[in-house]
Amino acid sequence: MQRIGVFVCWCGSNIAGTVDVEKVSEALKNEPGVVFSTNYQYMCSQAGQDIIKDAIAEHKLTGIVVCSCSPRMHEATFRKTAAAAGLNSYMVEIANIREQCSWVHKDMQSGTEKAIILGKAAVAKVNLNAPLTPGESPVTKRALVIGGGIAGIQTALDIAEAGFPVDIVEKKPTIGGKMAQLDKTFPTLDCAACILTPKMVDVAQNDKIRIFSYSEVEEIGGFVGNFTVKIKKKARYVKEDVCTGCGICTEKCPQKKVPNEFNMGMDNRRAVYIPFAQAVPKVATIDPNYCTMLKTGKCGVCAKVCTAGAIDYTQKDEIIEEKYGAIVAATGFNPISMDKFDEFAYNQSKDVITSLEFERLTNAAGPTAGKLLRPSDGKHPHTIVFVQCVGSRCDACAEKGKEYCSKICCMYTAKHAMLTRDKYPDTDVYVFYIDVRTPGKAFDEFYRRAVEEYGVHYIKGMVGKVSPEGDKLMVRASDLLANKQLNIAADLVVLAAAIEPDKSARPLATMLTASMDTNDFFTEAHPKLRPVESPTAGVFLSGTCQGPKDIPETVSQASAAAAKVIGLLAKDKLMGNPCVAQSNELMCNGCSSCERVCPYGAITYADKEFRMPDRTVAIRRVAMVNEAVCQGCGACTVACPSGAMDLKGFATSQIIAEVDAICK
Amino acid sequence: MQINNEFKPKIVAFCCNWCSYAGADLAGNNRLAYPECVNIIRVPCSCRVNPIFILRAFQRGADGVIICGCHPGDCHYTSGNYYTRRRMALLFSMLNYLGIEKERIRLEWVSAAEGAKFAATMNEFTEAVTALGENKRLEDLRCKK
Amino acid sequence: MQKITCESLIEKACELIENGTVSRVIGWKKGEFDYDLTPAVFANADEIKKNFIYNDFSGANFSKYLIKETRKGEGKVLVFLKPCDTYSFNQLLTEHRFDREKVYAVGIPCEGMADIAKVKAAVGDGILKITSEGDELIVENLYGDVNKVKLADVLAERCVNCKSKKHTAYDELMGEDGEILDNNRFDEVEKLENMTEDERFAFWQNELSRCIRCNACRDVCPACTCEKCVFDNPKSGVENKAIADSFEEKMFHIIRAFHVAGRCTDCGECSRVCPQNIPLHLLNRKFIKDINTFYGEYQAGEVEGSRAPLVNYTEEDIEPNDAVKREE
Amino acid sequence: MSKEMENLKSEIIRSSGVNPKKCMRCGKCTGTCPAFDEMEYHPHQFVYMVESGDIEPLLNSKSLYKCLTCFACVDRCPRGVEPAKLVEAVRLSVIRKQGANHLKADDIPALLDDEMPQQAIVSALRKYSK
Repeated sequence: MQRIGVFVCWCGSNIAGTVDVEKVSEALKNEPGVVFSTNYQYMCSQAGQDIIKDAIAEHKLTGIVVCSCSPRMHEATFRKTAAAAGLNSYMVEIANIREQCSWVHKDMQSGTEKAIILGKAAVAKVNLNAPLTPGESPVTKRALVIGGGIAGIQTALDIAEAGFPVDIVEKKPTIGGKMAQLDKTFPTLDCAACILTPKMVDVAQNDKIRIFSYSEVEEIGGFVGNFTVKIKKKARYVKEDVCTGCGICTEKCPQKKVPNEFNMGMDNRRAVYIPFAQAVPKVATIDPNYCTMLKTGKCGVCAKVCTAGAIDYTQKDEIIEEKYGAIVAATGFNPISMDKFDEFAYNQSKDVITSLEFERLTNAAGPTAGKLLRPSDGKHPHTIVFVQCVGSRCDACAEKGKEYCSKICCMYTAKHAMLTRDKYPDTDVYVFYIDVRTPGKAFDEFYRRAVEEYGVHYIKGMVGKVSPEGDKLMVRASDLLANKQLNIAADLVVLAAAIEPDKSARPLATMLTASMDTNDFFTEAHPKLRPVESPTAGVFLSGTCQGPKDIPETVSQASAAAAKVIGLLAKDKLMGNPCVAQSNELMCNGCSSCERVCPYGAITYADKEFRMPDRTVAIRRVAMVNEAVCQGCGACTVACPSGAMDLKGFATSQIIAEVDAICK
Repeated sequence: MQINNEFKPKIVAFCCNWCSYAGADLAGNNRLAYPECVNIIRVPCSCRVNPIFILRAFQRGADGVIICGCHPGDCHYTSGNYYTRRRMALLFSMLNYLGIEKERIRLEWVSAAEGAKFAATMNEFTEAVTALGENKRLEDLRCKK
Repeated sequence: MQKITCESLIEKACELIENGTVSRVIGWKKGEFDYDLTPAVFANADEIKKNFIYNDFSGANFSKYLIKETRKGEGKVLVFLKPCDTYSFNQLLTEHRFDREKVYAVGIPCEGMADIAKVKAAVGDGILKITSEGDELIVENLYGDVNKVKLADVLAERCVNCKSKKHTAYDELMGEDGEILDNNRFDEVEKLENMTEDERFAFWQNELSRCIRCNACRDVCPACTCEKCVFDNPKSGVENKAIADSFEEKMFHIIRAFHVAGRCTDCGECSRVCPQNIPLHLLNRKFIKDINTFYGEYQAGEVEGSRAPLVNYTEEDIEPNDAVKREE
Repeated sequence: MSKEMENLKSEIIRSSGVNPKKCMRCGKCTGTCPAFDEMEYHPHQFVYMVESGDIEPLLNSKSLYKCLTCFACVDRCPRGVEPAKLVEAVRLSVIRKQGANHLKADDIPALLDDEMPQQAIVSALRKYSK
């Protein structure tokens, strides 16, 4: 039997004004288990807390009920008070007689009656409380960042800065991601490479950061603080630690006809390649799909020219297993495929390009060495049409494109238009828009400059059709404000293709048991208050894998994710919430209902041996709760048909005791 | 004055800790009155509410039971209230099928910001239950004192 | 179509036990009368030849027996599954309730089972012997009368409204497989839904007040396979053995039906075994009907591993308050 | 909006199955319309005018009969609004009201010329005759 103390707070006149506190403490004295009951003006004050502490010692209390304000206000306070007096913090229950009684009722008599009922319910619950100890689990002080774009780079740098080791897994041969492919960045127009590559070098030189380039995550197990991850290092047929990145092999390789993905396939690279000059790690990679040596066993030119002896045609995929305390998803985005948008003639004409291709066309390291030339004939285009919202803001039922706004297109299109007019004032630039969306620091000013200073023709309306005619592209579009249909003979059409999460995100989310929305963007733990955390503890989100973002936003989210990771890794032990689910093995059916409703993947199953009544041994599948992962929602307790699942702190018996006390 | 003879129902309200309980607190902060007969039981999430609790409350003499949770999509635990919604849809429909007055049981989504909605809901629900009178169909006579 | 006879099943069971495929056979054994067959486990061919019975009253669904039986001893268990039984079989597999490797399932076609209450209603009580001849039952009684009654006229309710003659799981099939059938199993539910609240209450008050809390419905139910039932657990808040007054049995039946909601295959065993003839299947079917209308057609046990509607959701599910409203 | 227009609007929306509220006013339909020059009101205007209940001018406009029913707007609309179906529905409401037969099969040979596409003849007959 518990020895319960009841402490009724007046809260000045906040409670005492509508509730007869004397009567309440008197009435609760007679409840089962109650050995002490008192009231005081301000229970949360030092003096009030001392009353509680003294009573715990004097009356050897095993549980206390504080009738006061909302537990959301002072539950933590009174738990600390109890702990200071040597009582388990979870032996404290609060009866909310202020917010849910004295403040909403006017009549003293009925207010007092209700306060007594609420007090009785709390007493009934405490009678069934058991001391709870938060589970502790150690923290592996190493973080994993999946994706080596600007988001992953920034997150890794910030974590390393705080002194924790970080690994970056990047599926491409180099880190840098999409930002490395960009020419200039809005709205300041500084060169992307100039601000990105120093960061890439920082990453390479930081002894806390390891880069697993040309690698993919194969398997993730464990939970917050204790993830075990298998990383597949794909064979690049070049010894990473031996290769000096001199690039001789990439010049001598006889296989010259490999589409260069870094330049969006607008020129060719060799079968052995370094994606771009500032690649990190600056190590060559042999593309097994094109290498003659790997395909037919005849060639071997690169091995002959390599003075360092780095080429190794026998290299195999390697699996590395590592433990991590936290994982950051930074898998980034891709422009969507234009295959379904026949009306823009993307697949018919080389001169219809996406914006990312346009970036490469204007980049000094691109296929045209920075000169804006048409891909088809290398001529300078005089009329350029930019089409916005291609595949963004589409109806869900339309089956092509995405429902969301891709967010970055308005600004980069303004940038492209402006830069084109700046470099080639003889060019006519048209931008067809539905809305121009420029919320952001110095964004609208930027767009207005494109219109006012650079004379870009912004036309409200959408392009309906692009048809190649001779060496021109006939663009038929509407000008909604003039209620006119326009026919423009363009030399180049640039499509602002919608962006979508990288294809690797979905399988990764499954491995992480992290949730995703219907568009395959990772879901955040709370859309406003926890935007860089996944609902799965220990998993954080950085960059466009969570939603469309521009670079500044990505970087700030990357740093925010890093801050969260640092906060986690700084702890030696993780104290869990002790109010977690608990499975009673004897009653568990092993039916998996609980597992299916658990949003956190906290439930696993094991085959256990049970002695049967006839002394034989039977093996049964039973559920086990990982207390470090469980957040204590209780969905499993109701899904469980046998009632084997219970929730500590909100046990079935406790809630029923409250129901009974109220309904009595 | 007939107030003393007037039927006063007993109402149990299950409120999720993160939204509806906070909404109830906000109603308190704003001094938005609702009847004394509403007694709140705090649960971590509306998905913790087992149909057994509801039936137990009726059995023990509650005249109305209301379950409050975060709005769909806003669950602190991401999906808890979606399960609640399915469970309660089936339970409510079953009780109705058995001839239990459907006004006795209700589910409302109340966010932490909706103090006014909480108070209004409780007023409205109490009124509806009062109009029905005592819960006779679900009560266990042995529990009557 | 080949009619499955008692002899053909005995032959199959003996063959499988003798060639070592299985070590035990779950089957039907003669009860006190020809019509109250009892489930039994046979361990050798002699026992099978002596006691195994299969007739128009072999209604018992054996899926549930596999949980306990597969935990015992070595070797496989042979089970005969009628089409409706295979749904329960699959549902139990979905819930990992027994080891599939330890079972040898033989699917048998079924033309429907007789309901003894209907037989008695047709020919009177005092039945001594029932044999089957073609599509007729030949009933002999105490008084020496011999009556004939068509099987079709005395089919159990669940067989009249048979949902499927297609087996969803088996290792071996005797005879031919059937099809999923159109049926009118929700008609009764709809009739009740169309009554007024007071009429419904009166109907169920009348039905459920007969409940004697014998727990037969629970014990036979292939979905009620909990290691420990909430009604036997003092901590659950519903443990109560006695029938005391109007509410207790309602609480029992609501919770029982809720616990199997989305998992109930509508096998009809609960109504078959109820000694008080309470139409318990009407509670289960209400849930099935609601699930079908609210969340899309779902047949528990049709596909192994399918996700039951109550452990699933969509963001656009119906609101509980509307779920009740729409019936007005 | 008058009661009559409101009824007409809901009838048009119902018979076309089009939800004009989904339109985000991008104008792609109009940008794509091959009959633009012939039309007094353009596809995006149909959508907007039906939604705002300004249907009267549409009823009296020749535009109704200029739409080729080529469905380019339906195909390309990013929001799945299907303007051509709306045009069709407005046209139908006119035809139903008047009960007139605007094109008889016998009249067609006189109208034929080499440049007229097959599709236009078929859809014209569908549109103009009862």
